[in-house]
Amino acid sequence: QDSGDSDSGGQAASTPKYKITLVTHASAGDTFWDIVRKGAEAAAKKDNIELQYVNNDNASQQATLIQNAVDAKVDGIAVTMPNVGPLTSAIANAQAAKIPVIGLNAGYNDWKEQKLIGYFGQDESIAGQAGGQRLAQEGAKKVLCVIQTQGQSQLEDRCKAITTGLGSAGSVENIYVNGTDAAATQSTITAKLQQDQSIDHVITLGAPIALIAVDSIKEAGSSAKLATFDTNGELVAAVKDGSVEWAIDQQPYLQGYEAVDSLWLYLTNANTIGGGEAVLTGPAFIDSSNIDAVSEYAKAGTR
Amino acid sequence: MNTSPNTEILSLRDVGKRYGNVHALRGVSLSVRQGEITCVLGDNGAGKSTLIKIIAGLHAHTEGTVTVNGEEVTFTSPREALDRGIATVYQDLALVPLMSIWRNFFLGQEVRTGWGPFARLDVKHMVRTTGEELTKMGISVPDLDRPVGALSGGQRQCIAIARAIYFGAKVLILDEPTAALGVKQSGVVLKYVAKARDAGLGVIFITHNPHHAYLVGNHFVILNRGNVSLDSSRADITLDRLTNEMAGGAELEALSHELSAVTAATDAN
Amino acid sequence: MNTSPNTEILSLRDVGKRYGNVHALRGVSLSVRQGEITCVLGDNGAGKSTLIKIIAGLHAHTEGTVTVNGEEVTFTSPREALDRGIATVYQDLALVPLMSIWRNFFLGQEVRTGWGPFARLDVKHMVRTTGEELTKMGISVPDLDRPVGALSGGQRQCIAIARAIYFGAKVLILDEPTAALGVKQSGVVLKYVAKARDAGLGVIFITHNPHHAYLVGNHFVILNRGNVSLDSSRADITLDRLTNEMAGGAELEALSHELSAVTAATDAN
Amino acid sequence: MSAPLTPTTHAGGAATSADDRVRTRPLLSVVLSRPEIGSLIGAVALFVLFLVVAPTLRSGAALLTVLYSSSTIGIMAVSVALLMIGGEFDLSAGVAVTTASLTASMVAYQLHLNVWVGVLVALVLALAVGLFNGWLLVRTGLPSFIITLGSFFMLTGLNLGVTKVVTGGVSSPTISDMDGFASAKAFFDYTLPIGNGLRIPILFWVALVAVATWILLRTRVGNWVFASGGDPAAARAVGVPVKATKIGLFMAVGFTAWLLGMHNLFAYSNAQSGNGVGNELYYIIAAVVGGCLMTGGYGSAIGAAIGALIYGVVTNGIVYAGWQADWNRLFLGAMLVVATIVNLVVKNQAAKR
Amino acid sequence: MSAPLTPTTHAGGAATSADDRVRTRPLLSVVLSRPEIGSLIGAVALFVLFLVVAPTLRSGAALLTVLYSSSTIGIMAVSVALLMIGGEFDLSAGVAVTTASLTASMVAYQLHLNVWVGVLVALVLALAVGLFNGWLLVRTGLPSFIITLGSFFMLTGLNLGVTKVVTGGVSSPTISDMDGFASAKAFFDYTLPIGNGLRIPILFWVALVAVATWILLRTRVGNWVFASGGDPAAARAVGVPVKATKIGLFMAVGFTAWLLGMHNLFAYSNAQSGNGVGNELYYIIAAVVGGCLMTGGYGSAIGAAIGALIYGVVTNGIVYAGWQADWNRLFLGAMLVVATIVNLVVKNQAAKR
Ligand SMILES: Nc1ncnc2c1ncn2[C@@H]1O[C@H](COP(=O)(O)OP(=O)(O)OP(=O)(O)O)[C@@H](O)[C@H]1O
Ligand SMILES: Nc1ncnc2c1ncn2[C@@H]1O[C@H](COP(=O)(O)OP(=O)(O)OP(=O)(O)O)[C@@H](O)[C@H]1O
Ligand SMILES: [Mg+2]
Ligand SMILES: [Mg+2]
Repeated sequence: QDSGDSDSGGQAASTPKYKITLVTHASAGDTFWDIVRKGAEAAAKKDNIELQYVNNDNASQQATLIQNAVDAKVDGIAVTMPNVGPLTSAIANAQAAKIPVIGLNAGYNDWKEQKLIGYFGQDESIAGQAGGQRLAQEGAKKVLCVIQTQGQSQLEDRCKAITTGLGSAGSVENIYVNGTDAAATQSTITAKLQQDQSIDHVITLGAPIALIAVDSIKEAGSSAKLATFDTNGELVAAVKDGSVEWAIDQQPYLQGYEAVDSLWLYLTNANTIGGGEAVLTGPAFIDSSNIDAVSEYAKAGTR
Repeated sequence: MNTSPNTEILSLRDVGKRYGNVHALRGVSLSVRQGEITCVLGDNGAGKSTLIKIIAGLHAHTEGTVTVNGEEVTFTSPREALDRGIATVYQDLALVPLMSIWRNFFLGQEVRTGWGPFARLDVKHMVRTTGEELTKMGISVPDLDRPVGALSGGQRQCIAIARAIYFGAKVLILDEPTAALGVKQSGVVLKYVAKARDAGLGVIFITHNPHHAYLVGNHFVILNRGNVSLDSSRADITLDRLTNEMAGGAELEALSHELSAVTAATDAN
Repeated sequence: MNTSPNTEILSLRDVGKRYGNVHALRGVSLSVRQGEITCVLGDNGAGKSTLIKIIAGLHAHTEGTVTVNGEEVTFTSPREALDRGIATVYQDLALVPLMSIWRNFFLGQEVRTGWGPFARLDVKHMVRTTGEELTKMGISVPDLDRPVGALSGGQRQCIAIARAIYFGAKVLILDEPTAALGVKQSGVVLKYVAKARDAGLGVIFITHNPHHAYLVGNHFVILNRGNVSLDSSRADITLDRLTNEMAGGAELEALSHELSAVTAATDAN
Repeated sequence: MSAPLTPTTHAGGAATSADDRVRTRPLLSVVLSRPEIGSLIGAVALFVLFLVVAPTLRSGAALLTVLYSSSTIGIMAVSVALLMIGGEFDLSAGVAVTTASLTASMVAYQLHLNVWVGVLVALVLALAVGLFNGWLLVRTGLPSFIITLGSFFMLTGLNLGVTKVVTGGVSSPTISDMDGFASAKAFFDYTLPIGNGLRIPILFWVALVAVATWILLRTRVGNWVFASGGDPAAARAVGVPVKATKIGLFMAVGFTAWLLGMHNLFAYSNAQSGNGVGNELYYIIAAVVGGCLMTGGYGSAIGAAIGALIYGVVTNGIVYAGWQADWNRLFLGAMLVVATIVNLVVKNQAAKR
Repeated sequence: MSAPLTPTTHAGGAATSADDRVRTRPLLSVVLSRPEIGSLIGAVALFVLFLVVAPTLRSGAALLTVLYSSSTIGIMAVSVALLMIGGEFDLSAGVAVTTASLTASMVAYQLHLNVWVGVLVALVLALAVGLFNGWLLVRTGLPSFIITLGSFFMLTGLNLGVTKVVTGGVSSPTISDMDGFASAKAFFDYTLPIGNGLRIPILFWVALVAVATWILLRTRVGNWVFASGGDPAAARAVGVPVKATKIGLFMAVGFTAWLLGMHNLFAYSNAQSGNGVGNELYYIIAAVVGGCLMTGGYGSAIGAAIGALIYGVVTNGIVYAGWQADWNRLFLGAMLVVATIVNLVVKNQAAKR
């Protein structure tokens, strides 16, 4: 296994140097996307690919980024599609220019219609439902779902799916926090826990938010249990010491790696992966039972 | 109260104005007649500018009544006063510094050409007229496209005066128009004021210079701490008495004596 | 060029100033001596304010030399001029409208009490001093904590003058200080100017009123379109000639004739 | 802080009487003193820079992408610039675009109406938002920053809340199969067969700039806009309807928000309720970079267009140049400052002549 | 738009000579005309509203949460308000906080130094950022909006880029096991054993407000700040060092950014490089809601503190009230406008007396 930015990657492929662009809807400085990117870079290195990583959390700007790649006549484009509308025409332009486009992370419901050559990611509703079911098993009655960017459909979908998964076992309430301000996030979650003492589980939608929620639960004197989507180095430690019960892992490294690698395979050998179906990289649960297996990689920033 | 054969255009009865806890004007009565110049005089802070701002529609009065052509009014905006032919030169100028001279001159009274949605500013006409009017006032402004902010104090004052005179239809109000002006320009302004009077306008002329006032005025009103302390027609008053009343009589005597003593001493140097 | 027994404090040689394409001042030479008043006169836009802004350090001159106490200087900020004892009353006032009267009075020259990091404004002293100085000028300002923006034009002017006189150490520059003032206040200001002169200050006094100028001035400089057109000491000139030179002689004659004709006509009404 | 002087430099300018102190300004210097010329030179400099470092930019397709990307900022920047010249801000401009898209799509979809009905309802609503902002401003005398910040939050909340209530999700339903969609798309999202396809917002943008420039320099209303921003007290004193002018400007922002909102809707077939937040800043940036004074009374529509173009050239240019994504904001910031300094240097040079 | 008058109302106010036109103003009206009183009444009104609708808020713990949340905005709002009174903006204030956190943690971690060394280096850097902003401002005469927008983008880029280069990730490494961490945490993230724990940023905030108020009203520098914002040309003409004052104000923003950055770092043990973006607007909002004039020359530190408190009360109050989260921005916007209208009504009442 290639481990990110270290130069233990061995020999690069001897195929021609392709140019591939990875366009994501990440907001700057998000740990999750950093892992996706590391995976993509590792694959690029192995496959002798010149990778350009670009991101914008605004859908129409994201469309422009795809168009930029088309203009630059790259050899392949990997794209996340949290909101497919604005991206449609840019993707069509790419395909018209005979540039293969592959999907990752977001766009499970749309990638086929957009005629992408493949998709790597998790189905948000499957992941959310799995989370909800697990919460139900653990006896959750009142769950707080913390959304760090108000109005982002991917995040809203997760909370909705948790509701579905939880079924009649309990109820879910959403709360919005300012994801770019740790202190504000902490205060808001604290306030919610103070207001509603019946909340027995908190689920966050990103690893850094989970780490802040740990402090909130402490400060509010609540006994609520905490679970989260996604992982990072610090989160693994939190799972280890029990302050976070479990994390739903969708293996971001794998998403980035596979997207780039599949493009390379397509370009060099016309291969496609998944047999016309999405390749699911999650959900998988990380909890005290399997944490040791991933903690080393999490420290290296690849899990 | 003075009487005159001319028609009364504008009259104030017991008008008062408060700014918060300051009662700047109290029970002021005044009338402006066609073809006459009413001079308003008074110390600094006496309330002269406040008075004219009420007439010009910039501030609303808080007491008393204002009548224009026999109709009682309370102006809520200067536009209303303008529409009744009352044009004003404010002491604090009211020119927009970043706009060009000709745009300032015609601001709010733009001349247009063309029709309907294609009506556009008649720039040529406005630039020409501005140039002509300013030349008549005897000031030299090199480039009418320059922003007013780059002009000297007197030049700005001249634009404001020229504009009011050009647009004044019935009543012309001038608040210390000659304060920043040179001897020559002051003369021109006085001549203009006299001309406006002769053309049948009613004029309110505020000044600190009793000589200027006496040269053109038909009536003289002196404000003192917000009250009218003297209201007299030209026939009933001499320049000396006017000067004395303005400055507070005896006080001034002493001062001018003192001053000439000082100067004499220096001359002896 | 005039000669005088008094020490020269400030002198300008061939000073010029351009604003973009406008050559506002050209080859102006001037000197200010201890205990003397130099009056600068001239039409609107002649360059008087430009001249004093150079001396006050507000604008840098683009040509010529300025010498203070025998040392050549180019002020880059008004602070430098102030530090050499040159205090100025600007025509465009230079008061901060939102600040209170006493804060404006002492702005840039605050009086402090206490020491080190605990040095604080001596508010009591400053309020008292401001009140005293304004009372001396004969204007009544009710509440020294009120913002300057709420005062009348003349009241604001008085504050600026009182401040300059209070802080002026060597040279006092006054740009049309009496323009907005009443007869009484003008008298007070003239008296102050004379006093400052007697206390050994050099004074530059800009005015449009030849009477005021002649009452106190020792030297007279007339600017005309940026050039010095007359430079004469008091002994060499009469009030009439001064007035004539200021206004452009013949032109004024005609005008005043015309005006009195107009007025006579009205008086006959 | 010396404010630049001269809102207008065209036309006559006949001297009142010859004055030997004044040199005629060389044509070059007159041109250089126009408010937008500095930013134009900044834009050209940046463009040349990116032409050199980013070969992709030299293709027609890339130029069209840059233009299109600039136009989506530029359409709003025009009205935001007018508003800024008139002395006010509108922080709700970004979300108002989304409000327009959402309204049109949800009205048409939920009520099963022809799409054009939704489009008209959205227009009325967008104008009403502008009217509300302007009315509250002149009624209360509060700074527009506060007023429009309030309406920014309120619109953001309404966009999300109403969409959620009506559709159960955070995006409006797709309306691409509804009556009138095809014709509306043909208007609001037309692509001219020029080069790789010239998208119609570019034409909207050019037209708006032309109209706004005409209004500013050649109509009475334009005069009022400059005066209302430059010195509202003075403007009011000479009879300019300052309040009406300001309300009108806010409604102009509403109009352009509607226009852009319709383009977005028909280009994307649906609208995301969370979109648009933060874009208001880019509109303001374009206006300010293009030479509008934040304090009002000075600026031009062409300048704002150039500001939008600078934004488009830089953001796309960085991508075309293949620079590391991590650093692109650093480049963006540096270019912004450089472009404005070039602007300033040009102005100073012009003033010296 | 009539600007409120009276930056100061304390002290003497002895009349120069008795004037029968002036009534002494009733004490109530003098109090009501202070710049911050309007927002105080707005804050109290909102607070009472939420006390009624949100029972949870009545507990000490909830009050402390509100105070803490307000303090993290309020600490910055103090210096941002001073800067605004001085006539300038700082859009880089939000990310500068993150820059300080990142610098301290990375310097200490990468160079294996005592954490306090990192803290000091961060202080120097934060002040340098302020100095740079101020220097560029006075040097170029560009509007501060542009200058600090440039530095906002540049700092955002540097935060990301440098962190990535240095640590290989997008967040700084955890420094909780390093030398000096315990003592630094004990200072920057101390919790006083009052009620549920009173966190130290609240005290920092109170202290900053007190110092800023003292400086504004009782020192020479305060006078200069008001003058530099109210009329820079006039201030310069009477010898106020306008440029130095403005540079100093930018450095004050740098100082508070450092203080808050250190609190964040030691409260969360590491720093996320993308954080802080957008917060600059909340600081400006607090200052403006608290009565500072955007055009400069008027305002108070206490007002800004009240503005921050309003923000804290509303954002947390909505949560305590248990209102539907989807609509929270609508409430936020409505409350903002209401608070400011209350402010205005109070001011007008005061002026009438
Ligand atoms: N906006 C205001 N708010 C409060 N007080 C004001 C305001 N404007 C004027 N005043 C006060 O009202 C009084 C009258 O002012 P006004 O400007 O009318 O005087 P004036 O006679 O024009 O004086 P001057 O000859 O100096 O121009 C003064 O005491 C002044 O301080
Ligand atoms: N900032 C500036 N930019 C360009 N031109 C200017 C500027 N300031 C003044 N001028 C021009 O310089 C000339 C002299 O102006 P100045 O203000 O010195 O006149 P002044 O003698 O003081 O006139 P007044 O008696 O009217 O005050 C005028 O023609 C004026 O238009
Ligand atoms: Mg007056
Ligand atoms: Mg002058």
